[in-house]
Amino acid sequence: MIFEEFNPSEDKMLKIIDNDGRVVRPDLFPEISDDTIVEAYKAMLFERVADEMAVSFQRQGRMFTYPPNKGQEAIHIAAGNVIRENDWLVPAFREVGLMLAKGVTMKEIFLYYNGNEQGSNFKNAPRVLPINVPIGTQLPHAVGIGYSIKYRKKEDVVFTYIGDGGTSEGDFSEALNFAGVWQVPVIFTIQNNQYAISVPVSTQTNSVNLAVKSVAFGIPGIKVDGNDFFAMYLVYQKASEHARTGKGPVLIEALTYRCGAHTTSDDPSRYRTKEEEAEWELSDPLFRLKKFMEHKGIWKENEEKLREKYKKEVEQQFLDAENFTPYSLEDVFDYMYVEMPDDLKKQKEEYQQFLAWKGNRK
Amino acid sequence: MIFEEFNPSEDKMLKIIDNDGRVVRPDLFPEISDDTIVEAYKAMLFERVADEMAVSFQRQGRMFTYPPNKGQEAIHIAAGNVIRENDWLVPAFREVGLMLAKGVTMKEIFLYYNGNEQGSNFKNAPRVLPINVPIGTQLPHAVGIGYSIKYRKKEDVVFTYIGDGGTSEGDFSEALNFAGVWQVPVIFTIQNNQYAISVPVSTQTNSVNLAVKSVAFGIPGIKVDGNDFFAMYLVYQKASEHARTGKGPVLIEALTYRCGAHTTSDDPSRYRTKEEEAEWELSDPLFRLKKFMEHKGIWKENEEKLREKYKKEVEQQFLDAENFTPYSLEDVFDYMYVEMPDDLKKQKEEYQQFLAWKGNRK
Amino acid sequence: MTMVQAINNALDIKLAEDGNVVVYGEDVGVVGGVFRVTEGLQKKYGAERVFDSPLAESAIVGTGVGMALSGLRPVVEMQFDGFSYPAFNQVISNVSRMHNRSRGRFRIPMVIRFPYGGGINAIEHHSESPEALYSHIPGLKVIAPSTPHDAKGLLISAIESDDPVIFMEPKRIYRAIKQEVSTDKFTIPIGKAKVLTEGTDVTVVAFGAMIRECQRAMVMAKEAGISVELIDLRTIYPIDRETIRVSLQKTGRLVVVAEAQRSFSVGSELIAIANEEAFLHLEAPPRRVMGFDTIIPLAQGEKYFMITPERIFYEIEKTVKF
Amino acid sequence: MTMVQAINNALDIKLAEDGNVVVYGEDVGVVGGVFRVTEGLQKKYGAERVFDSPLAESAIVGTGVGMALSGLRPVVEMQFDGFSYPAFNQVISNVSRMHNRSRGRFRIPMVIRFPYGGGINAIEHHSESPEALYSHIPGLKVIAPSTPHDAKGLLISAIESDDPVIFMEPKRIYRAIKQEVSTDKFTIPIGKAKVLTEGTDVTVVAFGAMIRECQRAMVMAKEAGISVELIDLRTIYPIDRETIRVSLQKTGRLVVVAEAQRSFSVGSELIAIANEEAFLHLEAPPRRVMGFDTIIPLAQGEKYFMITPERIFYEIEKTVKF
Ligand SMILES: Cc1ncc(C[n+]2csc(CCOP(=O)(O)OP(=O)(O)O)c2C)c(N)n1
Ligand SMILES: Cc1ncc(C[n+]2csc(CCOP(=O)(O)OP(=O)(O)O)c2C)c(N)n1
Ligand SMILES: [Mg+2]
Ligand SMILES: [Mg+2]
Repeated sequence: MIFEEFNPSEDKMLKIIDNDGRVVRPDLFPEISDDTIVEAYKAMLFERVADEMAVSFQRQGRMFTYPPNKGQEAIHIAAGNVIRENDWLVPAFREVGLMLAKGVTMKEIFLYYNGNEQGSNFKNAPRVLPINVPIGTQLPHAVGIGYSIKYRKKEDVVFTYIGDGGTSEGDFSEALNFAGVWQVPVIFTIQNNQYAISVPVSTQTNSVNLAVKSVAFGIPGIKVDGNDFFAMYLVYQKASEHARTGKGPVLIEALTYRCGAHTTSDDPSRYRTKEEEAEWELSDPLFRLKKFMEHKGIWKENEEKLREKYKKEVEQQFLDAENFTPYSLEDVFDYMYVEMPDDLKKQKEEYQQFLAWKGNRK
Repeated sequence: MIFEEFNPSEDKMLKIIDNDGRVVRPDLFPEISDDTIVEAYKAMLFERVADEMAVSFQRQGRMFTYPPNKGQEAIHIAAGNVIRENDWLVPAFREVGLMLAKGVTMKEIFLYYNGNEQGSNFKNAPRVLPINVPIGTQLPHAVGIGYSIKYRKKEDVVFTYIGDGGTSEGDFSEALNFAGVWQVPVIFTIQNNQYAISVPVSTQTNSVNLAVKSVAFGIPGIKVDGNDFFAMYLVYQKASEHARTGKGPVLIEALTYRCGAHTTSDDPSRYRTKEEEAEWELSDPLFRLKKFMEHKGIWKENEEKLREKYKKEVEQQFLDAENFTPYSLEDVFDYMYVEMPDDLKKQKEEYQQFLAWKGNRK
Repeated sequence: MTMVQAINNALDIKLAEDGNVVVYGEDVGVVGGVFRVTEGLQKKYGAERVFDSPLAESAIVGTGVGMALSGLRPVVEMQFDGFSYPAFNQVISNVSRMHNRSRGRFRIPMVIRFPYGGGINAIEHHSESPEALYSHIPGLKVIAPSTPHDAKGLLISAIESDDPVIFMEPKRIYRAIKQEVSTDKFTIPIGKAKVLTEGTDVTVVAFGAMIRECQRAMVMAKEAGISVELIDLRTIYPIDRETIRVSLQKTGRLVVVAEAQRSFSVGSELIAIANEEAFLHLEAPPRRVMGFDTIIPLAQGEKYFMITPERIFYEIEKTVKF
Repeated sequence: MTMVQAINNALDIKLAEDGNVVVYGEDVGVVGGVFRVTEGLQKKYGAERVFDSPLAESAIVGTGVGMALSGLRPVVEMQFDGFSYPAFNQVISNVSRMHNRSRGRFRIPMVIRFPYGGGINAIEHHSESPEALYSHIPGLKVIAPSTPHDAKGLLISAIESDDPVIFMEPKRIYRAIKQEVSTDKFTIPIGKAKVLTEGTDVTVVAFGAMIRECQRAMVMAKEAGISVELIDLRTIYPIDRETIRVSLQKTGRLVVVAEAQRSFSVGSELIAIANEEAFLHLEAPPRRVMGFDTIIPLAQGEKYFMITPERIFYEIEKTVKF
C-alpha cells in the first residue's frame, strides 16, 4: 500500500513521472486510459487559461483582488477525475480546476471575485461549499459532513483543501483530530505551494514535512509530488477507496509551487528569487504531462487553437458575470436569515425611505 | 540519548522502576543522592496529604470546588527537583506539588479555591503563573516566555503542563508549532491521567500515544511512566539540559492516573470501573518509591508521624487562608487596569452609594 | 420539572421525533453532561446520536456547521459560557454566515447551548454572561429562558429553527425553580418577549436568572407603592421592540437588569431601543442595573458583583423618583 | 505622512527607544505587512525584534501574553479585522485578565493592531468593524484613530500603556489622507475624545474612517443652515463621557456614525451614555447612523452598507428637524 511505502516520517515522496515526463515508477503507474489523460491535460490547460485571464481582467480593473493558482493544476484535475458526483468538495480558495470539475462555472467564480455573493451560489454544484477565506475553518466543516455521511451509512467522500500556511491554525489540528477519532471519510489535501503569502514553509513549522502531521492524529499521511498528475491521480484513487470503504480519513501533502503572486495585490519579488521561480518552472505540471503524452504519442491537438477556444469560453463566462443582475438592496438583507427578524425588515424599509429621499433630492 | 531510544512512533515508554520498586533499567538510573530521594518522597507525601485534606475541607463545606491530583505526584516532585529558581512554571491546574516546590504556598492554593484571586498572587513565586482554567491557553504563554528568555540570551527554562484532553485544543498544536519554529526553551508535559473529566483518551485522539504528537511540530517527544519518580526525574534532567543549552523545546507525555474525581463535583463511578481503579493503584507513585527506598534500606522515617506533621501544617495553611483579609469592593475593581478608567471609578462610587443606602435602610 | 429536566425533556422529544437531530459536546454522552442536562439520552438514542467529543470547542462548532449544511440538526454543548470563546471564530465567521454566504443554498439549523451566568461560587471563566457578544453578530438568534417551561418551549423552537441559535441556560436556576411542565411537545416563539407582571410606574426588562431577582425586588417595590411592569425578554436577539414600546408608552420609565458587564451590552441596546421607540414618553433616564465593567470576581467577590433584589429595588426607586 | 507612514514611524520610534518592544505577526517581517505598515523595520531592527510568525492568530496573541508578562512589550498584528477572531479566546480569557487574575503581579503591556473597516472592495472577512466586541471585554482599552497624526500619537501611547490595547486602524484611509506629522516623538492620551468642530445644533460622534464622511456631510449641513459639533471619539473604550456630556448639554441632539452593525454596538452605548449624562437636555431621539444588522456585503453591495455623507446628512437633518 502506498501509505505504508511512502512513510512521511522518513520524508519519502510519491512521484511517478519526472520533470521530463518519463515514468520513474512504472510499477505504480495508475490504470488510466489515454483519453482520460488527454482530457485531463485539456482541463489543466483550461484552468491555466482561465487563471491567466482572471489576472488580466483584474489588471484591466474589471475585477477585484484574485488569487492565482498557476502551477497547482495537477492536484485539482487529478482530484477532479476521481471525485464523484455525490462526493463533497470543501475548498479553501485555490482549487478552481476541481471546482469546475464538480460543476462550478467560471462565471460563478468571476462573480465572486467581482464582489457578488451569488458567485457562491453554485447552481450545478450542490455539494461544493463556497470558497473559504478564514484559513483553516473549512476543515471542521468537512469533518462534520463526513459525520453526516457515516451517520447515514453512505459511501460518499469529502475532499477538502488547505495551504501549507493553514496547517499552523488550531482548526487544522482540531479537525484532523476529530476525523481520526470519528473515522470519517474525509480526504484532506495540503497544497504545499511553499509560501503563505510571503512566509516560507520553513517559518511555518519545524516538522520534516507536512504529511507527517498525520501522525499526531493517527491517520494515514502521504507526501506526493503535486506537480505530477499521475502521482496525484494514484493517491486520490487510493485515498478515496480507503475513505469510501470505511477506513477513515487520509492526509495528503501535495508538494507544489505557487507560480504567481499570492493575490493580484501581492509582489513576490519582495520575498523570493527569480532563480527559485525558474527552478520550479522545470517541474511545471502541464509541461510534464505534455512531455509524457508526447513520449507516448497520444497528444494530437493543436495547443494554440485550444488556448484560443478556451479563452473565448472564459471571456464569455466573464461577460456573463459582468452582466449579471445588478446588486440590489435585497441582496444585502434577504439571505441573512431563513426567517427574517422584524428589526431587519424595518432597517431595510428605513433605508428605502432614505433612497427615496435621495432620489427626490436630485 | 533517551529521546532517540524511546521513540514515541514505536510507542516505547521510559520506565526505570517497576510497580514493586525494583530497578528495571539500571543503565538509565539517574544520578541522585539518597537524601534527595527521601526528600522527594516526603514532598510527594506532603502533596498527597494536602490533597486529601483539600478534598475533606471541600466536603466540610469550607471550600468550593477543588480538583484533586492524587496519583500524579511523581511528575510534580520530579520536576520540582529539577526546576531552578529562575525557571518559569506555567501550570494548568493539577500541579500542586510542583507549585509548592517553586515557592507557592498551600495557603495561596486554598485561598484560590476559596474564591479569592489573591490566591494567584504568589508572594514567593514570581515566576509561577496563576492556575490556568481555559484548557490549552497556557501553552502559548509558555512559548512567549520562552521567546523572552531566548531574546535576552538567558539560560532559563519554562516548564508547562496540560492534560490528555487538552491536547485536542487548537492552542496545544499552535503553541507546540511556534515552539518548534522559534526553538524556545520550553518543556511541555502532558499529564496523561487517562481522562478528561469523563472522556477517556481513546475518545480524545486516534494517535498511538500523546508523545508522538511532537512529530507534527518537529520537536523531540517522549512517553514516560509518570508514576515512576526516577523516570520522570531523568526525563526532566535531560529535557532541561536540552532546553537550557539552546536545543529547543521538548514534549513529554507522562502516563499516569487521576485516582480521585475530576473535581469534588464529579463522580467517577459513572464512567469507569472499580477494577480499572484497582489496577492503577498497583502503580501508585508513592507506593513504588517507598518500595524502592525500602529495598535500598534508605527509608527510616515514621510515615504516620510525618503524615500527622504535614496535616498540621496544611491545617494551619488552610486556617490562614480562611482568616485572610475579607474580600473588599476594592478587590473587584482595583486590579482591572494599571490605569483605572474614570468610568470604572464612577461605577465603584455608585456602588458605594448603594451600600450606604443599604446600610441606612437597616 | 427543574430547568435541567425541562431541557432534557425537550432534547428527548426532538431526538425521538427527528432522526436528524444529534447531540454532542464534552462529557454530554456517557455521563450526560457536567450538569446532567443530557442524562440518559445516550442510552436511549445510542452513541451515534448523543456522544462525547474531544475537548475542542472550535471543532465542536465547526463540525456542527458541516453536519447542519448536510442535513443534520446538531445541538452542541459548550461546557460553560467561558468556554464558548474558543469557538468564537467558527460562530462569527461560519455559523452565522454560511446561509448568507451561499445565498440560502446552505442552511445552518444548529443550536449551540451553554450554561451561563454567575452566582454559583464557581471558579474563573464559569460565570460569564456573553449575550452581548453573540447578539452583536448578525445571522444568529440568541435566547435565554427564565423558567423550566420557557426553556423547554424555546429549546424546541430553537432546534426546529432553520437559523442558528445560541441558547443560553441560566445555570444558577438550573435546579432552583420547579414548575409543572407538560411532557407533551410545545413550542414558544423566538423573538417574542413576555409581560410577566403588568404595572404602570416603571418597566423592568430582564431575562434568565435575573427574572427571579426582579420578582423579589418587586415585593419591595410593592411595599413602597411602586407598580412595576416586568418584561421577560426571552429572546435577546432579535429583541421584541413592540412589547417594549407598548410598555414604555404606559410607564415612561425603564430599568434594565442583567448580569453582564454594562458597557456595550444588552442594557445599552435596550436604552437605544427605548429612545428610538418611545422617546417622547420617557420621563426619567433609563437605568442599567448590570454588572460592573470588571471581570466577574471569584466566589468571595460575587456578593458585590451579582445583582441583588435590593439593588434592583434601589434603582427602581431612583428611576421612579426622578 | 499617510497613516501607514505615521504608524510605521510610531513603531520605528518605539523600537529605537525601547529594547523591549518586539513587533510580529503574519507577513510583518520580510515584506513589512500586507499594507506595508511595518516596512523596513525588520531591516533596521533585525529579525529577532520584527518578524514573521506562523499563520495562527491565537498563538500570536497567546505568545504575546507570555512575552508581555516576562518584560517585553509585544506589538502584534492581526492581518485583518476578520482574522482577529481566532485569537478571541486568548484576548478575552487571558490578555484582558492576566493583570486582574494575578492581582497586579503580571502586567500585559501589549498592543494588538489590525486594519479594520469596509469601503475598499475587499473580499469576505476583510471589512469588519468589531469595536463593540472588544469594547465589551473588561480589561482592554480600544482605540481607533482618524488621522495620521492621531494614529502616531495614540499608537505610541498604546505601546507605552501598561494595559493591553486593541488598536484598530481604518484601512480605508491608510493612504487616503496626507498630513504634516512631526517625526519627533509625541503622545496623545488614551481615553480622551476630541471636538473637531464646534457647533450648536447637533452633536455628531464618530471615529476612524467615518470622521471624513462626517466632515463631508457637514458641508451639506452647513448649506442647510445646521451647525454640527463633531466629536472624534479616538478611544472607544473607555469612552470620554465628559466630552459627550458637555457637548450634549449644548446641542441636545446626538447622531452616532459608525460602520459596524448597529445592534449591541458603540451606537447603543453612546445613546445609553447620552441618557445617563444628559437626559434632561435631550431634545430629539439620538440616532444611530450605522451598518445594518447584516453581514457586510461583498464589494458590489457596499454601496448600500457603507455610510455615505449623504446618509449622514439625511439623519442629521431628521434629528434636527425632530
Ligand atoms: C484566519 C486567517 N488569517 C489570515 C488570513 C489572511 N491570509 C489569506 S491567505 C494567507 C496565506 C495562506 O497561505 P497558505 O495556507 O499556504 O495558502 P496559499 O495562499 O499558499 O494557497 C493569509 C495569511 C486569512 N485569510 N485567514
Ligand atoms: C476551553 C475549556 N473547555 C472546557 C473546560 C472544562 N473542563 C475543565 S477540566 C476539563 C477536562 C480536562 O481534561 P485533561 O486535559 O485531561 O486534564 P485533567 O483534568 O485530566 O487534568 C474540562 C473539559 C475548560 N476548563 N476549558
Ligand atoms: Mg501556501
Ligand atoms: Mg486528563
